Order: sequence, then structure tokens, then C-alpha cells
Amino acid sequence: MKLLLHLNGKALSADFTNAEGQAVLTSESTRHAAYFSEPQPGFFTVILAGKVYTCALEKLPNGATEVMVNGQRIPVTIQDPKRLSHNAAAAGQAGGRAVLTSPMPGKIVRVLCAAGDEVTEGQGLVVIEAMKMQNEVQAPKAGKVVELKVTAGQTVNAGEILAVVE
Amino acid sequence: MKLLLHLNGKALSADFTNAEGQAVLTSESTRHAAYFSEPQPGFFTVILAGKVYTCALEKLPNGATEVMVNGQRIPVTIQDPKRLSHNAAAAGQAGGRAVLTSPMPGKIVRVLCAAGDEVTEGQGLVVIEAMKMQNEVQAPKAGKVVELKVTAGQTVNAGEILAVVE
Amino acid sequence: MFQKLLIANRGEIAVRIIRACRDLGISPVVVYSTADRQALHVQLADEAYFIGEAPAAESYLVGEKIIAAAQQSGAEAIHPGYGFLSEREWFARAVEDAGLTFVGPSPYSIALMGSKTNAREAALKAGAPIVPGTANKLADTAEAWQTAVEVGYPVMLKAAAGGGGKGMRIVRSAEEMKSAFETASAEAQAAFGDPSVYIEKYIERPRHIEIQIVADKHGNTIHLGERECSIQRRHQKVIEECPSPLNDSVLRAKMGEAAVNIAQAAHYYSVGTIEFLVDVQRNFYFLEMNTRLQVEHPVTELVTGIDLVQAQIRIAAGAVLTIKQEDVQMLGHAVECRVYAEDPEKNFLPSPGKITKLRTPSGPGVRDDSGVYEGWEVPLFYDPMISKLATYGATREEAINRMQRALREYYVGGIRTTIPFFQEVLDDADFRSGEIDTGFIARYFERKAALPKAAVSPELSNEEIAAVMVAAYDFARQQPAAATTQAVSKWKAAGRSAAFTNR
Amino acid sequence: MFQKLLIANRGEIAVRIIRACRDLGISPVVVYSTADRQALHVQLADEAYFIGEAPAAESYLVGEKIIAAAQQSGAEAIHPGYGFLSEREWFARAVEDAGLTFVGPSPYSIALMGSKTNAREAALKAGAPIVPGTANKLADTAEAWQTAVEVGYPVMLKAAAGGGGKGMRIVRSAEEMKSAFETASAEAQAAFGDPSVYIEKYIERPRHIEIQIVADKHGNTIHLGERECSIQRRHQKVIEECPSPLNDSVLRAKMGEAAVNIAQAAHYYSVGTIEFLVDVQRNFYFLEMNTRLQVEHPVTELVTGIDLVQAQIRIAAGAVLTIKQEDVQMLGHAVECRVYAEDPEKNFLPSPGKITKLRTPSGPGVRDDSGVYEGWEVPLFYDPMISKLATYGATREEAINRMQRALREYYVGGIRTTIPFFQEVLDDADFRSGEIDTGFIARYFERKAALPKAAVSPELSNEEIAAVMVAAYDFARQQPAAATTQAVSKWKAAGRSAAFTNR
Repeated sequence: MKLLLHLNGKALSADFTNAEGQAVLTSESTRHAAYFSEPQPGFFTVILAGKVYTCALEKLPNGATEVMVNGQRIPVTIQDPKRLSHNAAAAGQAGGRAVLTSPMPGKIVRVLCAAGDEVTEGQGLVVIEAMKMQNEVQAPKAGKVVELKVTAGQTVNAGEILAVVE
Repeated sequence: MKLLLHLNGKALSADFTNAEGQAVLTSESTRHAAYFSEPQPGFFTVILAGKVYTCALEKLPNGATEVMVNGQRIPVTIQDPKRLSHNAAAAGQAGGRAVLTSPMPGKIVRVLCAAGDEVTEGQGLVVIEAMKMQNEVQAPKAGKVVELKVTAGQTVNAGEILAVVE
Repeated sequence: MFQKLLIANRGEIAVRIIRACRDLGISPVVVYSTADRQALHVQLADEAYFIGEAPAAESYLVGEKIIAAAQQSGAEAIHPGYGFLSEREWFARAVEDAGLTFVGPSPYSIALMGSKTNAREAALKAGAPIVPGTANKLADTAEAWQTAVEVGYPVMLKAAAGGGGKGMRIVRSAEEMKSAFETASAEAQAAFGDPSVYIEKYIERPRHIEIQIVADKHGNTIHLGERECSIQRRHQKVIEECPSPLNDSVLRAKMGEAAVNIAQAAHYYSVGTIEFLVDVQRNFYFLEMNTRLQVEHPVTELVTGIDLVQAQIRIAAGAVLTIKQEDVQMLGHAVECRVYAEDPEKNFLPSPGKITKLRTPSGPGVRDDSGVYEGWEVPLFYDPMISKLATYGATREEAINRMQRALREYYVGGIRTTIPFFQEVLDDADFRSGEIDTGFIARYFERKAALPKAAVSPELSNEEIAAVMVAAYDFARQQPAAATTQAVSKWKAAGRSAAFTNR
Repeated sequence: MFQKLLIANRGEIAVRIIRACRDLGISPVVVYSTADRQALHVQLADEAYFIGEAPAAESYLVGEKIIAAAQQSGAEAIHPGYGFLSEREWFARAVEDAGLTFVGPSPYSIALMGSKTNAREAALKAGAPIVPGTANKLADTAEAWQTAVEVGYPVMLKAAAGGGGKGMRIVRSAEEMKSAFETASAEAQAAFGDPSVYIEKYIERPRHIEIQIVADKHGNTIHLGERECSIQRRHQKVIEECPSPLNDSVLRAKMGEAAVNIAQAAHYYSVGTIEFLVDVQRNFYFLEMNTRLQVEHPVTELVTGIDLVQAQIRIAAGAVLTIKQEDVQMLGHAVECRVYAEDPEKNFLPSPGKITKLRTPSGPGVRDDSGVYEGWEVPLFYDPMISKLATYGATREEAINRMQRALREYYVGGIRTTIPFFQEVLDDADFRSGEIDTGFIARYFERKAALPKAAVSPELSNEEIAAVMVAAYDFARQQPAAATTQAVSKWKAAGRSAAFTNR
């Protein structure tokens, strides 16, 4: 089948087939043949001209796909409207507007600013705690806190919006 | 729900419920309560009055169920027409008729008798090989080989009928 | 010897203590919180008792619940592990008052050495060199500023009740003091229920080297040599070794003697650790004593052949040390890497969550002390360490090579871990040469950032081809059958052939 | 040292050799058959080459294919592992003729010692005591009868080209000879491609004790002490120890010297093993030499600290032995259990099939050299061993206790294994006391059969209650939703609560 792929800053169109454990990837008119098997669910062995590549498939919460190949993490995007939109949503920055998102799941232990505050770049705005470690989320730019979404004591997920600085 | 159970030579009727990780088994008007969880598929933790029982569920090819409890293998049969019929089929002996079945998956390396032969009890009839080990299947009783189902070179599964002695 | 022992902890250390109990023929009993209903330590124990909600303050830090569980189970002793209640004098006392044995030092020794301020005074009395600074708990930022000026910047803020780097901050100027003081106090409060912090001089490029002590209740005290713990991030150890790459038997003897003196001055029994800073001239300064088992105890076990947890339990039961100082042999070399659920690419941010796939290393010279399993969801309430991986070799090089081999075999899916970080560090020239100090990781990341970015080659590497094949295969099998019949039929074929290859 | 090495084997030993390569910085290359496309050794290698169909005669026994794969990959050496081609003179010669290095002894030594008949003569020349019998290959049953009468019953039939108990039969009377001779010859043919068998005197209640030899290509030969391998079923080792429970340093020195003499008489280099029988008076008789790595090598590695596979590879590369006989230290005690895919309740019948669930042991003193993973289907074409589990302790008791702990943690679902058997044997009084010989298992099963059956108690034990709960839970969740709505809703609830406990 034909695919549109993006990985490591490369965009390529490719044709992929797999039958009887033999996979063939044709891209830029180059043909790559491999022995292809999935010994455990999500765990693959790809043998290219004798070289063994042990691959683990990882689906990220945001829907993106990463493949660990011999310990090297390679993000791969395949043409798929749903996922592309996802990725769009993930991009937090928009013009002069800076959206602060939580870098990890955790509990808000302190809020160091109030809506309307003028803040300087690097100023600590919120302190989050997870696994006994406190993490201070700082203003990515100088400006005004136009939105403050969290209060001390509440728990947040990774990527959840904390505040907006304009 | 009500169940009819057979295990370790005991037959009992019991009522079993499980909600919010709390399991209750009532049998012979005795009530047993436990913390019940399945940390991995088919792998259970049952805590009875503080005592921990790690259980692994095993489905045998013949449809029977066995539970490994802290390393002890306990076969459990629950009223279920399908399985009961299975077990009936499994019982090989019928009157003066002795059905020889393969004790393991493997390859028939030698057939030591022919259909119609008179054989003595304990006489070797077929030699099966698996994992580099040869195993001689012997006549369970003296009598006549009325059926011979296998020939040298073929592979058989565990429980497959090899011959019938009458 | 005890018939039954309760473990007042969780995670990998609870599993480690369960194993020591099995080796001694003792029946292990554990406790667990809501978050740990399906934890590995519960599955491996003989008995398990529920003690409360996920936050430690409602479960693993509630002494009465733990002692009640011990009494309900009929356990004769309680092992506190590390962290949680392991260095709380009141808990050790409460355990003894309940007629049970505390597997650790006496409440007196905990009170004396558990508080670093008292410990420094004790060390001075024992004639051990200490780091310049004052042992006083700071009342407020004002006092912090004043003390810092007396000691001279840079200074280190430390939690008085602390350990494991929680509540520690380097302060290089007066400006940094206020927020550092507040964060350190808050962390100290969160981690130990005590916000007290104190100040000491910050020594540049120090090695963190500690001495393992073993002492019985009959006055016999020996040391099992040193551990090098200089590889730290956020003042918390991530890689430890035994012996130190310095492997200086003269220094070992001097530090060992100082450590034994300090332990004896504290009337110490059980296993314990005296931590020192060693400067570039190989002067050493007493830092603190940990009156408990250390995370990094396996490297000492591998090199000395002595099981420290078994020794700790035997000592608690009143056994006399059978091994003399001169009997202690250090053979070969051991390295430990702490596998944390953290993202090394994001400044070691915690990465709790479900372990979707787990492959653990094994084979010669490899020891994996893990607290997790495939399918386990690492809770965000507790310490991020999921396993301590240790390797042993005849030489430091062999131990490191085996660690690289083990890390290569180790795969944890679904969460980020420090494994890729270790794979890079273990190949670092400075690390290989043993040129390390507590500033190693900071410099390592500076070096790494300074490296020129590799240009994107238009060619697909084999790794990229493999990645694309896997992603494409997964993408295709998710398409509705109708969409790509021809392809789907092929997946079916592949499925069949895959099935065949196993027959 | 080699840059790249090809491993001409499969299963756990291929994985073991891969790990040694990693430790030495050598790139491991493997070969695989149709049945092994998804095998663990393929997943862990740097390169893997397909060499044919599942039956060994079409793949792992085809020397040309293996040498061709080595040349294609650019490997400089071939490690044969054990079994398969490891003791085939022609293969060792073919490897050298192809300009590659054979990681093992010279073709000359293999030819001399690989055939037990020649080996017995060599041992006699070296002045080592041998078991009464004749070294001649038997032409037919008639000659077997005649020779047996000369030696005197009971006698042992043995495969001339054999090892590992394949093609061995005890014969206690003339009546048993015919079928025993035929089966032994057939097994020898199947296992080694050579039906030749010979006869020797069967010694009653002998211990099987072997000496590990290490010799370089420069004439340096040392021994690494003994291994006790008396626990055998079907003349194949299942439990091994180092040192022997006899732990007799005088006997060790005598046997070691005899072993070194035999090895030197054979101009032997590489690692190798001299097997002896030891009778109740502690007289020892040369049995055979295995001119290859042994399955049970880990127990020697754990006690001496020497990596035998690394040593073997270094020696093949021409390295000089740096360790002298007097440097060899034996510290502590190690035990190995061979985990076979066999049903101990059915006379150890092979139990190939899919491993539906796998939990492997870990922690202090535990080493699991496994060749399988969860989801792997154990093929019926090859040896049934799926893992060799070894434990180490300061004493024999600690090593055994740790083995019990490890076996308790070990769970293999979907197939039967020898794990439950080991758990029973390790608690056997005779085994614990070290009162063992090659007849141990037979007597063990007699003792077991003689035990009175436990009466069925009407009460449900806790184990039975747990089993019933699990079976009932599984039964209920398989019912169509309509059937038991009320129940099903509860399963849903349980599902939810289960989900919660992980958050």
C-alpha cells in the first residue's frame, strides 16, 4: 500500500507490503526487503540484509507513534487526518500568546501568581509535585497572566493547560 | 451467581460474587471473603484474611481449567455442558478395549507391531520421538491390535490415538 | 531468629527484603495502600494488610496502622526499608514499645545521627573532619542570609531531617537564597514532615564516597569498604560503584576507621552508612550518617559477598557478628544504575504511568532488583525508582561492559526511564576513566549540548527503514478491512506465516 | 581479539554466548532455522542468517551453511556452543580450512577425546583410573552379550559419539540386552548421526563429579575445581553444584591433577571437562572428556569469578592464560537447576508448546540464563531445556535457599516444566544432607510413591478457595452478557474498581 511518511525531518512517499514474513518497503525508487516478525505484541524483529533490528512500537498519549529501534527512539508520522489534527492541537505557542502546560502529571502545590499579574520571563508561576519532586513552571516570556486555570491542591495531567501569558 | 464445582475429589455448590475488588464465595453455608485482583491477564492475587495467594489460570487443550495457587496445581471443573462432554471424550478406556494415545507431541520413529498382531501386556508397539528423546508406547493389556492408526515418519499430537488393542 | 517479619515499605526495597526473608526462612508480611493493591511486593509476600489511601501521609507514614498490622499478623519484627519511617526515632520507639523488634539501630542512635545537626557534633567528638558550616536549623531567610555570609558563598541548603537529596539546594548568591530557602523547606516538609533546613559550605568538585558499616548489639563494629556515589542528579545518586574508581586502599583504611569511630561514638548497631565528601586532594569530610539500609547496598554485597539485608535482620535478632574486619575481602567491581521513571530528555521530569511492555536483563554478572512488572501502573505518589540494576565483573571495565549489555537488554515501554541516559553516560570518556565528582552530570549535559547537531542525511538509515516498516505495518492493520482489502489479505497471510514459523 | 563472531547454535546457549560477546566488545552473529525465526537468540544478535528447515539435520547440523553464513557476515570465528556440531572433528577442521577460528579445541583433540573409546585409551596412558569395560564399538547384539558376560552385569551401554545421556542404557541381565542395544543405537543415530555403542561396567551408587579444565594454546593448563552432577534423570544432569557437597580438598587436588594430565596428554586447549565417577570409598574413575563448554558452566563461574565463555573466546584468539593454578579461589557455593520443558509428573515426557505466561526470578544471588520469552512456542525439534537457573550463596545452604526462592518466583504458563520437581527435591532430606549419587532420582520417586496418600478433607483449604474464586471469575466473564446480567454488571464494577486501584 502507498503511504506518506514523516520521520527525522524527512518526508517521503513509500510503498509497503508484507507477506509470509517478508516485508518490502519501496521509497524514492529504492527497494528495501526484510524478514519481518512480531514475536510479542508490539515488539518486532526486522532483519535487513542480515542485520537485526529489534523494534518496539510506542503510541504516545497524543496519538503520535514512536518506534524504538535497537534503543534509538524514532518518531514516525503516517498520513492520517486524525493524527495530524492531534499534532496541530499539541503545538501550544501562538503568536504573542504563551500557553503554559504541565510538563508532567502531578499535584499543584503552590500558585505563585494571580490572573492579571505582570510577570517577567523565567518567573516562577506554578509549582507542581509528583513522585516527591517539586517542579517550578516558569513564564516562557514577559507579559501579563491573562488566564490562570489551576488552584493549589488540584491534580493535573501532563500537557494540561496551567496558565496563559500574553 | 450459583455454581456447581468439582475440585480435588470434592463436589460443591457455591455462590460467587465479585465487586469493587472484593470477592465473596459462599459454600456449604460458609462465607469466604477476599481481596481479589488480576494484576496481569490470567494472573490473580487473592488475599484471604491477610494471607496472599498468587494464582495463575491455565486452560488445558482439552478445555479443562487448572489454577496454580502458590505453585500448587489445582484442577477445577465448573458446571458447563461443553466442558463435561470434553472430559467424557478424554476418557480413553472402554471395557476390554484399550485405546493407545500419544503421551506427547512428536514424530513416530518406529512401529513395532502390525494390525492383527497378538501382543502381550507391556510389549512395545510404537516409538515416538520429541526433543531428541525416544519414548516407547507399550500395550496396556494383552490382546489383539485391532486398529493401527500411525505409520513411521508421521507426526502426532499429544492424546492422538495410535492404536487399539482388544 | 524471627518466624515472621513485617516490611513497612513498598516497591523494589519491599521486594528486596521479602527475598532476604525467604533466604532466612522467615515469612514476609507486607502492608499496602490503595495505589499498591496490585503491587509486586503484595504478590510476593505471604501476608498483606491494607493500611490506607495512596498518599504516604495516610498509609506508609502512619506508624500506628503499620504496628497494628504487625500485631494482627503475629510478626515479631518490623523492617522499615529506606525512606518513609526508616529514620524516625518515634517510630523505632513505638515499635519497641509494642513489644516488637525494630530492624535497624536504637531510637537513641537514630535521634543522634538521624538529625544531621546532632550528627555533625557527634562526628566532631569522634575526631572526624566535617564540612565547614553551622549545624543550626535556620529560623528564617534572614538567618539563612546571615549564616551564608559567615560560611561564605557558595553554600548548600540541606533538610535537617532529610536524605536522598530531597530539600537540598546549592545557593551561589544572596539573590538566590529566598526562593531556594522556601523550596528546600517545602520539599523537606513534603518528604519528611519537617521543614527544618541548615547551611554548610559547598565544596567544589567533591566526590561523594560513603563507608558501609555493620555493627552488632554486642559492640562489634566493622566496615565493608566504600561506595563511590558521585554521579548525582538533583543531589540524588543515580550511578554507584564499589569500590571507588580511586580504589585507594590507604584512603579506604583511613575513612573506614573514621566511620567505625563515628558509629561507635553513636553506640550504633545494625547496618548503616557514613557519607563523606572527598576533595581533589583526597581530604575527606563527614557529611552525614544514614541510619538505615541504602538503595545502593547491592554493589557492596556483590564485591564482599555479604548479604547486608540478611545481616541486618540477624543483628536485629541479636546475632553476634561472626566476620572480623580482617576477614572482609573486596573482590572484583560492581556498578549500580537506578532505573527511574523519569524523562532524561526533559531534565529528569517524573514519568509515572502504565508499563505497557517490560523486558528485563539477565545472565552472567547481572542483578535486577525490580519492584514492577509488565502491566503495572507506576503511581505518582511515591519515589520514581522502579528498579536498581547492578552488574558485577572481575574488573571495573568488565562491570561497566556488563552494565551496558544489561541496559541494552532492558526495555520499559509506556513510560520514560533513565535507561537511555545511562547508556550514554557509561560510554562517556570521563566516566570510563573514573574522573568523576558530584558535578559530573551537569558538565556532561553541557558537553552534550555543545556537540554539533548531526546533519539530516537524505538517505534512510537501516534503523529508519525498520521504524517505517513497523509503523506502516501497524498503520495498515488498523485500517478497516474494506479500506485496503488487498493489503489486509496480505496481513492475514503474514499472520499465517508468522503462525507457521512457530511450528 | 575478534571483531565479529558467529554462534553456530540456538536457545539459551546462543544467548549466553551473545552476552559473552557483548562483554568482550565483539559483535555477535547467529544462524536460525525455520522454527527459530522468532527465537530470542535472533532478537539479541547483531546479525542473523537463515540456514534451513526446522530439523537440525537440515540446519544446525549443516556445517557448510553455517560456514557460508560466517563468511557472508565477515565473522572471524565460530563458536559451536554445546551439542550440534560442537564435538565434530570434521566441522572444526572445515572451520579452520575456511580460514576461520574454531572456538574450541583442535580437531586432533576432538578426534582423540570426542570418541570415548579413544579417550579411555588416552586416559590410561595419562595414568588415570578408568571404569572397567572395553572401549570397542559393538558390532551387534551378539557381541554385546559376549562383552557383557566378560565385564559382568550390570553393565552400561553408551553411545561412542555421544554425550548428555543420549544413547545410554543400564542393562542388568542378558534378557534386557537386545531391546536396550537397539534403542541405544537408534538414539545414538538420531542424536549424533552415529549408531556406535560400547559397554562398560556399571558402578553402583556412583557420584558423577567432573573437573573444569582451562588451557591456552601455549601449553598452560589449569583446573577450576569440581562440579557435582549426580542428580540425573535418564542419565542426563538436572541439578549441578560447585563445589561438590563432599567439598574434599584432597580429593579435588587428586582429581584435578589427573584431569590436567589427561588434558595435556591430549594436547588440549580451550575450556573442557573431564568427567569422573566417584564410588562410596571416594575412588574415582575417568568416564569421558567433553571437549566443549558444559551446560553447567555457570556454577563454576559463580564460585571462581572466572567467565568461562569469555576465557574460551580469548584462548581461541591466542591469549595466554594470565591466571595460575595457585590463583584459583573457590568462594561460596553455587547450584544450578536445568529448567526443562518436560512433565515431571509424567516421567519427564517432553512438553513443547507455547509459553503463554512467563515470570522469571531475580534479585540477590540469582542468575537465569534463559532462551525463551513470554509468547515463544518451544519447538519439538530441539533440546527441551528452556533455561539454566543458577543461584549463589556464601554457603551451600544459602545457595539452596536462594534457589528455592528463585523457583518460587519462576512461573512458566502453557507448558509443563521441571520447576515443581526441583522445589520438592531441594527440600529432600538426602539432598539437603548432600547424600546423593546418580541413583538419587530413582530412589526419590520410590520414596515419594511409598508415601501414604493424604486423605481428602471435606473442608476447603485457602488454596482451594482461591482456586475456586479464580475459576468462577473466569467462568462468569465468559458467559454471554444476556445470560447473567446481574453478575456481568458486577464484573464491570470489578473492572472499574480494578482500574481505580492503579490510579
